[in-house]
Amino acid sequence: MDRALARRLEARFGTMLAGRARQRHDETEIRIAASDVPEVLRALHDEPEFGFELLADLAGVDTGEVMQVVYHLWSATSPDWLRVIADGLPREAPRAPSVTFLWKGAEWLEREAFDMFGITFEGNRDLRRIFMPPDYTSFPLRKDFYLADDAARSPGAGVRHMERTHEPTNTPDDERLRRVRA
Amino acid sequence: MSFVPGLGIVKGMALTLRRFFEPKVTVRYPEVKADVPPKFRGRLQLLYDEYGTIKCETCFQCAQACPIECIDMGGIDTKGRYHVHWGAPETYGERREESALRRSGRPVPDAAYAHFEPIDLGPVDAVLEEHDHDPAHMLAILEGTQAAYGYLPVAALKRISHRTGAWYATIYGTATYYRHLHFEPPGDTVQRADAAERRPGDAAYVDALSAAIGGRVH
Amino acid sequence: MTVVARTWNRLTLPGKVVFTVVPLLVVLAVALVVALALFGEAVLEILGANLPIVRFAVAATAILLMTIPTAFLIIYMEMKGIALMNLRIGPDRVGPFGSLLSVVHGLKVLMKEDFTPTGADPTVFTLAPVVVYLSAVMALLVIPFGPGLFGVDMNIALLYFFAVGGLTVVGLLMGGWASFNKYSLLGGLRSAAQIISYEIPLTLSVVGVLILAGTMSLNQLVQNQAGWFTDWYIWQQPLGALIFFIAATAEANRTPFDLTEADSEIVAGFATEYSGMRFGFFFFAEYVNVFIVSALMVTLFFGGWNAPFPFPATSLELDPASLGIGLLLLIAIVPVVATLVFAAPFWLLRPAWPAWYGLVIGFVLFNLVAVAAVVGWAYVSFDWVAGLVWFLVKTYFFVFVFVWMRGTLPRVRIDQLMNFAWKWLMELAFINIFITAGAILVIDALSSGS
Amino acid sequence: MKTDTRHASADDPRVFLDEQVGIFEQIPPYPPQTEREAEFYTLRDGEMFINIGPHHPSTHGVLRVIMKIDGENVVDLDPVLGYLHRGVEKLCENADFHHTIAYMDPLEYVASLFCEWPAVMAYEKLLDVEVPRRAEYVRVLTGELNRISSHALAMGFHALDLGGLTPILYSFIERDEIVELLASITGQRMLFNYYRIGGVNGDLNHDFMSRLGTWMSRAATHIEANTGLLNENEIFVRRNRGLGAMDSQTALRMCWTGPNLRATGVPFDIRRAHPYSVYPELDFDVPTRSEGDALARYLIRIDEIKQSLRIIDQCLHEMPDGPITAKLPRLLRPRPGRAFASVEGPRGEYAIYAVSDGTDQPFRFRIHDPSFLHLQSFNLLMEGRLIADWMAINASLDPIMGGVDK
Repeated sequence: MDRALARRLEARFGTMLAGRARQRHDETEIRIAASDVPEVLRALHDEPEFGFELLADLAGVDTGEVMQVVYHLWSATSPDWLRVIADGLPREAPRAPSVTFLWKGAEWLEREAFDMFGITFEGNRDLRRIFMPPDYTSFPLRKDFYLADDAARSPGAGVRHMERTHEPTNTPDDERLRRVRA
Repeated sequence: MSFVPGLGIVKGMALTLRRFFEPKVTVRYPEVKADVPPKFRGRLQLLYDEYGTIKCETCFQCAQACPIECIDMGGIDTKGRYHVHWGAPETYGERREESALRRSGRPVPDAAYAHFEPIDLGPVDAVLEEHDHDPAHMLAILEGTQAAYGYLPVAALKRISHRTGAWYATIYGTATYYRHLHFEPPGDTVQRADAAERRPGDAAYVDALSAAIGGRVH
Repeated sequence: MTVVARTWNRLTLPGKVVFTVVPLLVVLAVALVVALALFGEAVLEILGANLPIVRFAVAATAILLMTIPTAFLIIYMEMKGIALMNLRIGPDRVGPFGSLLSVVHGLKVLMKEDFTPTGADPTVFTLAPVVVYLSAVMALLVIPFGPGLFGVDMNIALLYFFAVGGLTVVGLLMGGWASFNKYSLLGGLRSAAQIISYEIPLTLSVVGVLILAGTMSLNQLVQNQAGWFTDWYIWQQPLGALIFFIAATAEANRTPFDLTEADSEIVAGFATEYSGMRFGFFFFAEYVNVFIVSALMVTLFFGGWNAPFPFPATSLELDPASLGIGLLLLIAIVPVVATLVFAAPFWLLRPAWPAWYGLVIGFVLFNLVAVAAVVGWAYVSFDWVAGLVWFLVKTYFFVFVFVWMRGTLPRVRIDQLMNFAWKWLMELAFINIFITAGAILVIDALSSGS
Repeated sequence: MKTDTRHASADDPRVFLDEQVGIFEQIPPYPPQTEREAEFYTLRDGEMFINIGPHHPSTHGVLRVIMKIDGENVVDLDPVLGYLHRGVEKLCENADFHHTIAYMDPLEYVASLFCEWPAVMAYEKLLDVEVPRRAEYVRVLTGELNRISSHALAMGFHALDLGGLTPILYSFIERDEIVELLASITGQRMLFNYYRIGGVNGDLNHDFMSRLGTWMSRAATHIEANTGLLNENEIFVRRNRGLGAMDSQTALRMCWTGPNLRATGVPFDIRRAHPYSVYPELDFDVPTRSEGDALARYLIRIDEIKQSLRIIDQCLHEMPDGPITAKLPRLLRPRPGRAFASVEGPRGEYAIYAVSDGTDQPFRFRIHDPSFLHLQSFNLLMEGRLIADWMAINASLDPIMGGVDK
């Protein structure tokens, strides 16, 4: 746990952070708004006191209420993984800015998040399906998409648009929608 | 890469020529069986405890949980009887198919089970009709079947399973739980005694075995 | 009639050809035998008068029949040789040491479905393997296997060889184009580029030999190299031989120049869409080509059918007829006695074995000895047997070198391949020609001056 | 009477000749969705598409690449993924914590342990479990063995994709011995399913130790001899030198990790950069090369094999006695939270991001695979190259499609 990193982050980004920087084991976590992503990540990447030059992972998360984009960064200046959570993307039309201007390799990671969650990354030049076929219409890793056993009841209802279309807006009220109580 | 062009190629060719004459590493499979590690997980088998007794209690929980019903129960059950309930391995495919069909809700032909001792299924059907094919009355159905046949033939259990929709494993579990239900024809004990008479050496062995595992063979 | 028509319709195109040609040949052969029996003298006279034609017909048939076992043998050599280099065992199930596996492969190829892809040009698609195979077989005609063992003794044999050998590329291009497949097309175009480029260094590399020998007849070339192995052209033309070998590898589409059917790049190149016997023709043609290229290498640079040393002139004056009735007795008794003699040690030393073990071993040993004796007698008595043996030994050594290279080397890239041909091999071949010609001039000047 | 009952079939060339238009596949079969896609699918004069994969001999699985070629020159290319997509992340979100470990194996089917490892590490962070030291040593030992087997295979396939038949079989001799070794403690040759939350599934046994000793005594010399087949071979070196060269800054921008990044000169190795397990106690080097081309990526794997042998040797000497699993309840219900764990695999960084919501199943389970990120650099690496170069570059990147497609 790198306390100094948390202090530096809070000092540098101040009001941009939603809450304090959380720390557990070897991870430091900050939450920011989606609109602040380019600014914060550019600062983390460019400023020598941070120097987070390596994007370890980019993941989409569906909490059941909102969407998140989670970035994991590595830097030689800190022994911790830095987790940046871009929080509060609406589930109806999740949009986040792309980070391909910093890491060109994030292009496919963002394509994957788009494919699985339907998160639109603005600024990604090639945002299309990557794993699922191009005519697929639903987003499999969302919490309202069920596995094959539940497929008959799920709004996704199978694979091809000739069967049924998935409308992510009408979320079914189901006990399976679990929430992160963090 | 060396300064002499082609030297690397010559070196490589020398290596392959040397290997040409070296002993080979291939395992000639059908003649030589490969080593199977003790923890090998490629095949289902029953484990033995440190006394050499089989660990399986024939509780049928695994067979009930198996989604494609491919698990076969064989061995000595809690009443000390040896059974292989599913029959020959060659018929596993048929059984899987039948299992899938049965769970799909469609009627299933039971021709696949003709290799069990053929019985007249009329009495079972009568018993089932009497109880309205209701799996909730399983004990009553089984008792009726035993009254009709004198014991519970496997083919009859199959029939009950087909008609009521209950899993064979469940029916078997029910049948083994109650002491008054039998799987062997009433003459079986006599036959076993005959066998012991015919091969006197076996009797001593069976007695010893019986003593060793707590008198549960007979 | 309907049955015949239906059967006929079910045949594939090669099947139709085979089923027409085979009865025709049978009828011709029967007619020849009958004619010989009825008018023996006259027929023989006619045949003798047209000896070149008869000789050509017999040679063509023999070579056509020879290609298939040759291909089988080389395929087996390749499977087994590469396997041994890979520390594998290789084929070991069919026949002794798996040697019949390639025959089984041939049968399999015959039985497989022979289909034409939708969109392919059926005529060209069918003709392509025929062209490839024919060019390989035709090139074999001029190769001297031994003294007197050759199809045709042309005075421009070498030129003919290169011309016919270059015909392969037409077949490959036809196959690549007609298959209606992009991989095939690429393979066909690659083969065109590669084979035409390597024709040039290949042809130039033998010019040195031609200057030395002053002839293009392969027979004459071989006879020039008679004597000790130091008389072979390899010692006067090492550079030429090296260039010839490299270019010939490319010409035969062998590793490391097997770009036309690079399996890891363009799947199988021109052969991607071929199946059944049409693929079989491509397959056999490749291995016949390997044989041809090795044979030419031997003929040009390694003395052809000449032994590496002059064999001491011995002749066995055997006249079996002089034994009279004794010959029959000999034939009847010797096998039995020899078998018992060879079996005796096993009976004595291994009493635990059943008696027939020893008998079988004795019989096999006797056969080996007898065959060795017959071959040795033939080797000493007949020129052509000795020549054939040496020729085949040398040729199969080079076949093994091709297999060995395939077992070791990775593949070159197309641009490296072309660069190598045009920037290195061709220049080296020219240098070789100049050096050879200059050396001859100098030697001539010195010898005439002295 | 007409008895010929042959039906017109698709392989009868006469049937469809008139309708040949129908047999050309429309490329792409749907309208382009992005500008990049529209640009890619526009052909200029003399160009054509060629489809490589998903069933192609040298695509290492089911990778599909659509190439735009001009003769033999590759103008542009577009990798198409998803032929092996099984939705493992979704499966894991519907499975018990213990069950998810079994799903990890087939992701990285050449070096299975490296996908299990981050998963169990992430769960251990969620549960605050202390792993016994012997278990950590066993993990490092088996992991490094698996790394050697994976690198040996990568080197062999590199040669195979260049047309060399032999090196792959020499590699398989070493790999076979290693998988037999691992099978003797895990029970399976390929999908080991060996790591458990808080430890490993079984202790080292006598069979394993004796065979490992035999193998270690000859491994270095054998691998050295096998590399002699290719390392100096002019054809191999000329085909790979300068091919697919990548500079370190671009490699970082492309999110490369593992040997491919180290071949460009960046000494980033998670075992050193963000130490986990007992790696801080072990002595090993992080080999780097500066060229960043296919040859460097090939050679650096040989260097890493030597380092892995060193690590195995130290593990055997320093392995402590003790338990091999931590005490844990059967049913795991970690308290809500998030954990990120990352290990250095033979291809790069394998990472798991697990979110727990207090139930016995992970709420979100994210798998990060390095091959996925390496594959997207084809456009940069293939600038002005030939078709045959793609096979060499692909082999030098050494992707595993099980992890790429998840």
